[in-house]
Amino acid sequence: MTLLSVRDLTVHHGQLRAVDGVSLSVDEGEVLAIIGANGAGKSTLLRALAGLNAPSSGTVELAGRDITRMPAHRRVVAGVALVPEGRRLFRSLTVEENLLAGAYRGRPGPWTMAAVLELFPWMAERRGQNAGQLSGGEQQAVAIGRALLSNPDLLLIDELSLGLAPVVVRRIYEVLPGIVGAGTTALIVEQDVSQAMRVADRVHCLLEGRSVLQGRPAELTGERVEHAYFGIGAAEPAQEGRH
Amino acid sequence: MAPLLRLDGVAKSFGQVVVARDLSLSVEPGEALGIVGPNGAGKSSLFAMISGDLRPDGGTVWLDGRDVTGAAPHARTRAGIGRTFQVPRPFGHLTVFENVLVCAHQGAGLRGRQAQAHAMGVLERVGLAELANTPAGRLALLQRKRLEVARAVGTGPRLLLLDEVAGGLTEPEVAELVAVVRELHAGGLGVVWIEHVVHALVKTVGRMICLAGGDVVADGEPLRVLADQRVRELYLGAGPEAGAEEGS
Amino acid sequence: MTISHLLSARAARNVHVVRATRSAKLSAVVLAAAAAVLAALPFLVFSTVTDTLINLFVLIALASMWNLLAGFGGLVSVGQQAYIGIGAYSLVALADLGVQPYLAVPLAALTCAVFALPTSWLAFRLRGDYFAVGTWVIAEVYRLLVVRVDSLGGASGKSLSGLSGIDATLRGALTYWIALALALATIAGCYLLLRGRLGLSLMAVRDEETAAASAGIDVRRAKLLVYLVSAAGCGAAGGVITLSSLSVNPDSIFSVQWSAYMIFIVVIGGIGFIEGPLIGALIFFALQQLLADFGSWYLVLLGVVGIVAALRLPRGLWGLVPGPSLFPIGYLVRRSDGPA
Amino acid sequence: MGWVNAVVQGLLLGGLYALFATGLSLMFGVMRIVNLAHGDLAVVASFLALALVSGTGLPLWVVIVVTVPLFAALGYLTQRVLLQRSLSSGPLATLLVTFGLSIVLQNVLLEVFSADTRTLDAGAFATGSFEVSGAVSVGYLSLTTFLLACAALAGIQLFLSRTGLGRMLRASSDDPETANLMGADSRHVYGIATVIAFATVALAGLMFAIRSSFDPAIGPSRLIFAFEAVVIGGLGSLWGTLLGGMVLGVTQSVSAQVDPALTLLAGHLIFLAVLAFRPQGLLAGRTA
Repeated sequence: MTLLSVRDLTVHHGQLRAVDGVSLSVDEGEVLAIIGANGAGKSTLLRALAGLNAPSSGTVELAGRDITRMPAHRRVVAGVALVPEGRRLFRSLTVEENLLAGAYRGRPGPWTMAAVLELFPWMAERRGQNAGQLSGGEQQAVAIGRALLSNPDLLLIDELSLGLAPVVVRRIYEVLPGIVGAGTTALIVEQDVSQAMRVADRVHCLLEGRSVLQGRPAELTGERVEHAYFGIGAAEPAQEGRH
Repeated sequence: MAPLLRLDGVAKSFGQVVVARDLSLSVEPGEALGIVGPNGAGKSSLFAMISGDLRPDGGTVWLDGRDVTGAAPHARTRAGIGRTFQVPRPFGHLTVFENVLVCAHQGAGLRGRQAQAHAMGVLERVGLAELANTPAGRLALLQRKRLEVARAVGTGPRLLLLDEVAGGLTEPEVAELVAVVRELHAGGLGVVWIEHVVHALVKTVGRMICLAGGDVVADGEPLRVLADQRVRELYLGAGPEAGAEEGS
Repeated sequence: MTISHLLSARAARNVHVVRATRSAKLSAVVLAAAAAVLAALPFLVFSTVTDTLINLFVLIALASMWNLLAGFGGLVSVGQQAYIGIGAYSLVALADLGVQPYLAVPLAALTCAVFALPTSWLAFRLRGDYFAVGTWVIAEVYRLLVVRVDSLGGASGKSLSGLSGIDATLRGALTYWIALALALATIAGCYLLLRGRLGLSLMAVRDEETAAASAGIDVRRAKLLVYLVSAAGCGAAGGVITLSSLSVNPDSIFSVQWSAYMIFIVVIGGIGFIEGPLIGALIFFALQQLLADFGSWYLVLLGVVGIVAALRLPRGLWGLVPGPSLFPIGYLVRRSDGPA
Repeated sequence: MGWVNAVVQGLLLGGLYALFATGLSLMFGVMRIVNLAHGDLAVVASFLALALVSGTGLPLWVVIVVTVPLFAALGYLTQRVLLQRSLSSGPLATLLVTFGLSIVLQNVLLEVFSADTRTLDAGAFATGSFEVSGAVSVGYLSLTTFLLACAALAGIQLFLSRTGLGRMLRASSDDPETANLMGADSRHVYGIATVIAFATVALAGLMFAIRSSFDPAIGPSRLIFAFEAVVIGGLGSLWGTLLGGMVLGVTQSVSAQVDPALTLLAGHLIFLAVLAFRPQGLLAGRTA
């Protein structure tokens, strides 16, 4: 069943058309990865889905319900959570308080503090520490835990591996199946194409705000992805890629 | 002769995130250097340390054999470093012409007619002359990117720092931009260009480095750097190959 | 430098840059005529009229200075009364030393600039809103220090000496002219300052501070200069206020009410426009005259108007006016071969 | 000698300053608003209590119990109607709106109550004191005020650290957009911050009114005390504000011992000294 359905979404950043008529859909329990170079509009797309950037046109539906104009704080209640770019932990709050902030709305679901601490066991010992003192990878884990505690149906993760050491990235990706297995659908933005191809059920490639290529990793050749990523000879796959 | 720009053991980290780890590199007068690397590799921080917006934790920045590590951004501009911003930062209430003129005044130290002629010449070169009287706040993205280049050149630099000026542009626009940068470079200007649009770099620079995790991973001829296996893995991820394997 | 020569040679031939439009020349003529009429007023009308107008001129001068500071320097101060007070007391002190009070006005301005230099070192450590309140505390400190100086009259203030020999009518007219000259000088000063290379830098700093530094602008120095000029202007205004009232009282001359006046005039008129303080001062002055009988209610109204203006008219009344500026400070590029 | 006594009195007064400054600090921390009408709000509370006491004849403690929640409700309303709008009209707008509010409040009070100096009469309680030792005697009022201030601060601290809404207030102060992503409606969070600010400012205003005389124009100078306490202590830290209030109180009290005319000046000079040599405040804020 389709959980998220985005049609012809256009988002402006001032005068810049950061997202340009993107359509996509995500089924329940699926992992969709968005790839693309810097400035391709991936983050803006995710922010628009979370309700932080208002789209200029197009619609966003969550489980059949139109949420295009819903403010961010109400989307949390509706079941959307975003792990924002750069983690954005609350620096003056402790690890535990950051996690609790995610549970602010008290949406029911499988994710409890105990469940998150089971997912990331190291957090239990360091729950009293200020979030500012964590390393990048630890911050990313707390940010994911924080988002999970809102018990989302749809988890959006922006730049999951940005600035993290490969070993940390691997560890974080190891928990992804557990998250999806618990009934959460995930839409991740990933700049590391190989990672995206490994973990995602489907991949969307954005170029200059437009969706230029999409499909299952098994169906996509390296050449096509590379071309879509850099926009070299982009016209041909773009036609196939769009709905 | 001293190199135009030399970084000597520059280090910088934000908390646990290292953006420069004992980084050393130099740019000869009139050389064009391209910098590639994945997001978060420290490219923009490197620029900020060259232009003076960011103070390194350790190491030295030399310009023309002069230590400028502690110099303020405006002083470095006057000493010959012109930079663009990745996200354009126009002076919104000033016209396009005034945006460049103020750089000619304060950066290049020109006055009166001379400054005006210089500013106008720069605008002609980057293709903004028609928009000279338009308030910069009303420009579209491509024009803003051009204005960034125009302002940097307007300061009369000997070293031009370009930060992803081709991002978000269409192919013909990128080609136009490449032509502009090539001409400026041909006129004797040193260029350091951070860019994700790799083919634009390949057409322009004579040397390329790849940064990752605050380290120089590869340094040399652009095509050779791009062919480097480590660069491909870091920069593109091993993605296409992995995808192809699974597909076949 | 070769690049510069290469580029400018290509462009220079068929381009020229103009600074003023025809409408601006017209407005210059109108303004000059208005100034001439105003200057002739003491010969034409009763002194009650000119005495009231002194008030208007002081408001124009103060508002222009605040506009320069906040609208062009980005320094939102609530403490400019420090310099009004220092200017006023400088005038009184200089008169005591035997300096002719009228000639002491520029010296009072200079004194304020001198005081502003060390003060800026402290005030510039605060940013944004905290700068605003910090400058206010500094003004309070100056008031409390002045009150402690017995030779300046302590808490009860002091009257101005050195004018007793002059006929009252002539004295009124001279004060009027000085006030008019001050208002014209602050407007002309702002215009010339902003029209020059420095003005362009200031506007760049106002729009984008980081990019301004990369353009080669010494941001701190630019702000300091604006702060000093504004302090000097407010000091001269403080001197004129004292010339008009013939005495100085620490509580009223260092009152935060002055800041309230300046801010409302500029906000209502239009912040960041040279015309703003002029329009705002006229409106403020008219309200003051119309509502004088209603006591404090006019200040209540003023507060409400200020709040509404801040919420609904971020560019003030002048921002609503279409068409060219009365004081062109920009550059207009004309190309003989293409569209202008 | 009165030095020890002066320090004790200063510390007690500092508690009141801290209570008074808390609202200013909180509104800045959460909304980045420097409320220039903060001092005037305290004065409005004083006059409101005065009018209630003389109008209804109710005992003072009842009036206090009525005024504080009334102000809290007024706070929520002010935020939603006035301040929220100014937040979206640019950085200068909040400053201008609160400054305009300050002018309006001062002059309405002036018209309604005249410029006369008033006091809120609390009878023998306000003047009574007990002796701790030979040199130190503590007024019942001073001590009550201090204890009340500490209780209020502790209550706020508990609210901020133990409740979900309180955490959201702190989270919003760190990063309002991400707090939004946690499901916090920023308008409501800001409303709550303003409620706390208005309630504490009313309580502090009433205490000021019992301690010393007031008039419609005294608000701005009171604002300066609050501002100084906040900056001396360090932005964004509740305990820093308490420390700042005490430093200010002790400075004023001790310098008054030297020369009563020095009271205000000494406080300002301490503030400027902190500004010059430790601009981040004595206890640097936890929000860097």
